[in-house]
Amino acid sequence: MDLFEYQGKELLRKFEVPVPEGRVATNPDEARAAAEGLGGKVVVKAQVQVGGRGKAGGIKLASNPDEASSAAEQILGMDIKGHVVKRVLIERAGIIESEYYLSFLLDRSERDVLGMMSAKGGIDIEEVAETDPDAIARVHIPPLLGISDFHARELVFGAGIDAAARKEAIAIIPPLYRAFVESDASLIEVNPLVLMDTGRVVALDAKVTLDDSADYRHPYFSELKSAHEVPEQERLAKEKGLNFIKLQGDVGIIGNGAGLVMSTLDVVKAAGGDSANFLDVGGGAGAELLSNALEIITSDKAVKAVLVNIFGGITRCDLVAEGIIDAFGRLDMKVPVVVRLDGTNAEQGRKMLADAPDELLIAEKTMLGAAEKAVALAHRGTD
Amino acid sequence: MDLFEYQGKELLRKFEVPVPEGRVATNPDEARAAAEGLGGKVVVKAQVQVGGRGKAGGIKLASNPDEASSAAEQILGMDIKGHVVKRVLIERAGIIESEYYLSFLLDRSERDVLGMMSAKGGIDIEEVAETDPDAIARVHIPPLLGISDFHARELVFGAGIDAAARKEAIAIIPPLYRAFVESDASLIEVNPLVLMDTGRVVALDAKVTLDDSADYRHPYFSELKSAHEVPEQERLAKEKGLNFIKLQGDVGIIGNGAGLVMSTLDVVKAAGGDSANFLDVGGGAGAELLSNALEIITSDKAVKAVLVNIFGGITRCDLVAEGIIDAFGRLDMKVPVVVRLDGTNAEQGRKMLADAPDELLIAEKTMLGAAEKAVALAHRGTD
Amino acid sequence: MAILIGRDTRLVVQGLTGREGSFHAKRNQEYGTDLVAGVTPGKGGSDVSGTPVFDTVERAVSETGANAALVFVPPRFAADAILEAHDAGIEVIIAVTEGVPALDMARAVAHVRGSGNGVYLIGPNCPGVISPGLANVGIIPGEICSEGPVGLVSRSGTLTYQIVHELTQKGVGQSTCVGIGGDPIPGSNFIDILTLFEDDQDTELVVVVGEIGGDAEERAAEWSKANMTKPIVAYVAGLTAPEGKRMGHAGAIVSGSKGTAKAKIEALEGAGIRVGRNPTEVAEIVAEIKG
Amino acid sequence: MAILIGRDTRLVVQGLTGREGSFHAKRNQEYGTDLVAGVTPGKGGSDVSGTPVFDTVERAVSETGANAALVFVPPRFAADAILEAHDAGIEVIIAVTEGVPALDMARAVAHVRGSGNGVYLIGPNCPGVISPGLANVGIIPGEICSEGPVGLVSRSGTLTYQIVHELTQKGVGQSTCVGIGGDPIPGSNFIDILTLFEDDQDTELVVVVGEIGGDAEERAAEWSKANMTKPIVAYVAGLTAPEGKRMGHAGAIVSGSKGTAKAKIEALEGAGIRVGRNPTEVAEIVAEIKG
Repeated sequence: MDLFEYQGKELLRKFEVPVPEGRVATNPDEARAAAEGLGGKVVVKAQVQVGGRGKAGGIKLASNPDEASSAAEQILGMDIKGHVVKRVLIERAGIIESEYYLSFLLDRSERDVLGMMSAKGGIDIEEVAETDPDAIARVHIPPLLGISDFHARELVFGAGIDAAARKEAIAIIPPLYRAFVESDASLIEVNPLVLMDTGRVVALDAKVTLDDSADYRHPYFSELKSAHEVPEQERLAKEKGLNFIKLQGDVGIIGNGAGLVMSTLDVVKAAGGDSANFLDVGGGAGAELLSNALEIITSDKAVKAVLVNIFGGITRCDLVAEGIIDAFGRLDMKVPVVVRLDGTNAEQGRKMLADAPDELLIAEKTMLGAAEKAVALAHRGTD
Repeated sequence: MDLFEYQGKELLRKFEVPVPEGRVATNPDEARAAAEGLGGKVVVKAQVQVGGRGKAGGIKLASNPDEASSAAEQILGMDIKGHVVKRVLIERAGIIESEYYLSFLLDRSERDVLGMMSAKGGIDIEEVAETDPDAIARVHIPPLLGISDFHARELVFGAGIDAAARKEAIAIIPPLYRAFVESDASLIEVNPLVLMDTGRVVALDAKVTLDDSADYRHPYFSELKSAHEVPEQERLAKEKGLNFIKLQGDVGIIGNGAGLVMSTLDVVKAAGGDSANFLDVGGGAGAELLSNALEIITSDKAVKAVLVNIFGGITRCDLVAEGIIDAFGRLDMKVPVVVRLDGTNAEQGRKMLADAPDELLIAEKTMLGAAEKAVALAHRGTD
Repeated sequence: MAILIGRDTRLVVQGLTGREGSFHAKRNQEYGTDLVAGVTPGKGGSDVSGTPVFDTVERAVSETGANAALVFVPPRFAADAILEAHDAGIEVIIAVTEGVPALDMARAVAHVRGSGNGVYLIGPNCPGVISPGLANVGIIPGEICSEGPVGLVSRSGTLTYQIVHELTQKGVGQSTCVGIGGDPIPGSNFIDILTLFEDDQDTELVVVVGEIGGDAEERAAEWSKANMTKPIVAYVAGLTAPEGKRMGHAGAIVSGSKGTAKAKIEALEGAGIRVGRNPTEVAEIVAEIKG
Repeated sequence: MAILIGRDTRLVVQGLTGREGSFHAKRNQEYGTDLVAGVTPGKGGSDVSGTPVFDTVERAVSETGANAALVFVPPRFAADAILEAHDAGIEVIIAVTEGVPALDMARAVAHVRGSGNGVYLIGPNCPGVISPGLANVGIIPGEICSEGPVGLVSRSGTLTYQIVHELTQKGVGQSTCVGIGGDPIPGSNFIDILTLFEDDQDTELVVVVGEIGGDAEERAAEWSKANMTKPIVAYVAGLTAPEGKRMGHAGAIVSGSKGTAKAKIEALEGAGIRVGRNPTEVAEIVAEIKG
């Protein structure tokens, strides 16, 4: 889960990483009140999970509560790269001396946590990585040892952070790492980390991604999630335990295992079709899950045909067949469903489907054959 | 530092290791009030840092506040193996089903933390180790990984703890380990850990030793220490930064480094003498420290001669000499001081002593020679 | 010989008494795997269809000589189970469990790899390992496999089955199929397994099955160019996949790659590795190379 | 050749700008040790009597090729300094600092030893290492040493000096003298150093200096019996020492020994090792063996 900026900063504050004082507002009046509460100049920032909000006009300076209110009015409801702004963060403004970059992230290749710091902050770090790779200090934190002060020093001295900011920058790094580990984050990116004219070093932005697998030990995260809006179909799918992403095509896809589903999207494309979704029922799916998956897919009117591509391992094809038959029984099925079953109990599953004939239920033997059939059926429907 | 039982239990309670409800009393009235507060039967336990208090009559059961008061009266002031009882711990009494043994300690050889558990609790674990070593389950906790649940299971199943106590016993072990690590302990011994008739598993006793080197990160420990009484001479020595232990002989000893001082005690003994103390000035001792050391040693009237045995490394012999000369100047020195200097700046130090002649200040060239001289002088004084 | 598991494998299943654990353990046993023990704390002394159950892996090892463990416990207990198996002296640990927190795995993997005793950890979130005709540990359906000279290593479970299935249908058997799992912190990666295949005399060719995300395929490509003498055929799923969840900009920087299927395919082909466009084509290329 | 330090030693001193650090670094340099750098965070770019100071050990290593570190920082920063030296690629780390929390050391030692890259950590709370005539790293007074064939390893600082002094006075020189320190969790123990001496062609005989507490002497005795071909002469301080602070009953159980000098002397003599009753006698026995 990606957090909004204000949520990321709340999380950093818990671990005593300094962030600017700020309040969230969902309408101009709240923004005015927030600015009054903070006093002085404030910044009004769109809360969206996409980069480039500054260029899009999503960040405005306000000298007084009236200006804050009207800035909020302009920003709220704005569409930034497809994200509609529902909240603004009002923060006390200050004078920035320098901007730096600081992040921790899970390094899949080294199987540890990588810390990165640069004196070139406030800009796209990918750009820095390409144009001036030596400007980024990188320090790997061994997962068992955890962070030690020298890691912080290597980042700060390695990045060439200004002498005036060094002490506080070094002090911020261990708590930031603890925030990462104790929140089960996979990314915490502070860009920019700033040196204020007051001499304080503060996280001016915070991009935090949390590991969903660890939700169970962070009851607090469900609160954070409640602020995230999810499309109805995705929300339903998630509730049912399905991994679903909406796409723009007309062939509905159900498969087991992310790799096989991705491969299915690829072969549908290669067969001249376009998938309507990505849907992974996961490992060990039972009949009910399959039936629910079919219900969710076929609830999308754009779907002209469905391709069910299952290779059973922990998943049993007999249960898959049972779920499909159940869906055909309880739903008013309007589109053809092409089913390809292989693996654990596949023969049993195929036999169950053969024993419950329906003209919209088409069994295919191979993955490529099933994809071609589904694409052909979807096209026939639209022709 | 060794904690009193009640302090050890306070510490365990902080880490959510279950201990019996209890209160400390320093007089019979407090004991009565404590028993009233707790209600029902209570146990009154002498708080001393020595084993065998049970056999010595230092633990008494009381059915009501009056009995608790009179038990406290009997126990307070009792001398248990040289330890005078200043406090009693009043705890709610319960019915014990089984007694176990559980401990964590620093394992010097394996350089990790060793967990030990036995179903044979409540008795001297050394005895169990000798008569039935297989009755003790041992699990090494890797310092970087820390404790994992399986360590707890290996201890509990390995020790053959009763099925009725297993779940709670397993649950107690990780917090006990955290108490060990987060308090910088070198030993936490719970003997017995008991299964009550209520089904609860509780630490009925707690022996905790803390690592003095880590005091700086546990400000709370200074409170604990204030309850410990230290003989005047030792307290003074500690205040001055000296590592001092009182012994029963008449040759005062000052040396640098625990090994050299121990070796000095050995050669004094071999020369027919008995040391009055162990005093290690540590590494890098300056003139003031030496002067203070001489003052503390000679304040003991039993001391008939002093042996200063210094081999300079980080310690500089010139500063040692300066300290000795200073002590001779400001104290009314009554006993002979035999000085042997070698190592860093030794010649300079020897010259300084030679330049400040005093009939009670005797320089010797070798450690054995100095020991023999000091013993001879001490004996002359007593003959 | 095969790699990781074979005739000498003596398997203990952690979570044997669970529904999925007992189902798949039985299938592994029916395949011919020497299932010697199960572990479920508190159920020591009982048995599951004749397989003795112990309270700890340590006890299972000392009583039965188990040398491989299959981890089938819920996600929140998985890292602990892996550590327990490791510390009890198990040599090959295969963790099927899905949804294990990444930082739990980072710590467990660091402990297992850092101990320097050559223990292999496969998974988590993986389908397991099968050496056709010898042993099957995990959830890969044994009936789709056949004995032969092709090693297979894959980040994806069901894609593994698909490709193994296609190979078998083309008459190309497998030495060992290893599902390393698709989690962010895998116990073993492509290079770990390729190293074993390179040294395995029963393996003549290796199929590498990758997918979008991370840079494991790119690293494997680079490593293989320098270290593999045996031919490799690859597949990468996700050419048309939605961008889905990204790890932010920093993710891409670390890997030095965008993590896209296109970038991976380019890296593999750049290292002289043939890449199939779909599972069927992979099997065709393998059959072609094998003659 | 000597062990641990010698002509190839390129020394960085962590805490060079401190009072004690600069004093002893200068003495080491005067002895002939190749002092190449100091490290004090925030003082990078300055120098101490011509020796360049860096902000991090990493920088010191990359700029000067330092391969040995002397840790002279306050106790609460010592474990961090050791870890920094290790991760920067230093091969021999000698920590003089006294009063380092034992659990800090347990973690640091586990990291250093667990990394498997053969780094030696000596100390903490140790006097250092001297290879007479070649290099001196730490606080052992160089002037009491002389070149020769006797290796010495000791848990006690000043006792080391005493015995080295007696050896030198008897005309018996030393290959290397290693003070491993008396802390509960030492970076290296007797066995680690005896292993090096056994393999060192410049060492013909080893003196082991122990003291009460723990069971390092007993373990060394047992190990030596099986692994050392070179003669050992030992000394154990504390025969008449007060019991002092004990680690409770559990301490004795772990070690399988009471930790007394008597028990240690018996173990050593039981392994065929001659034990001197005082430092002078140790030197006499060594002189006798050397002929």
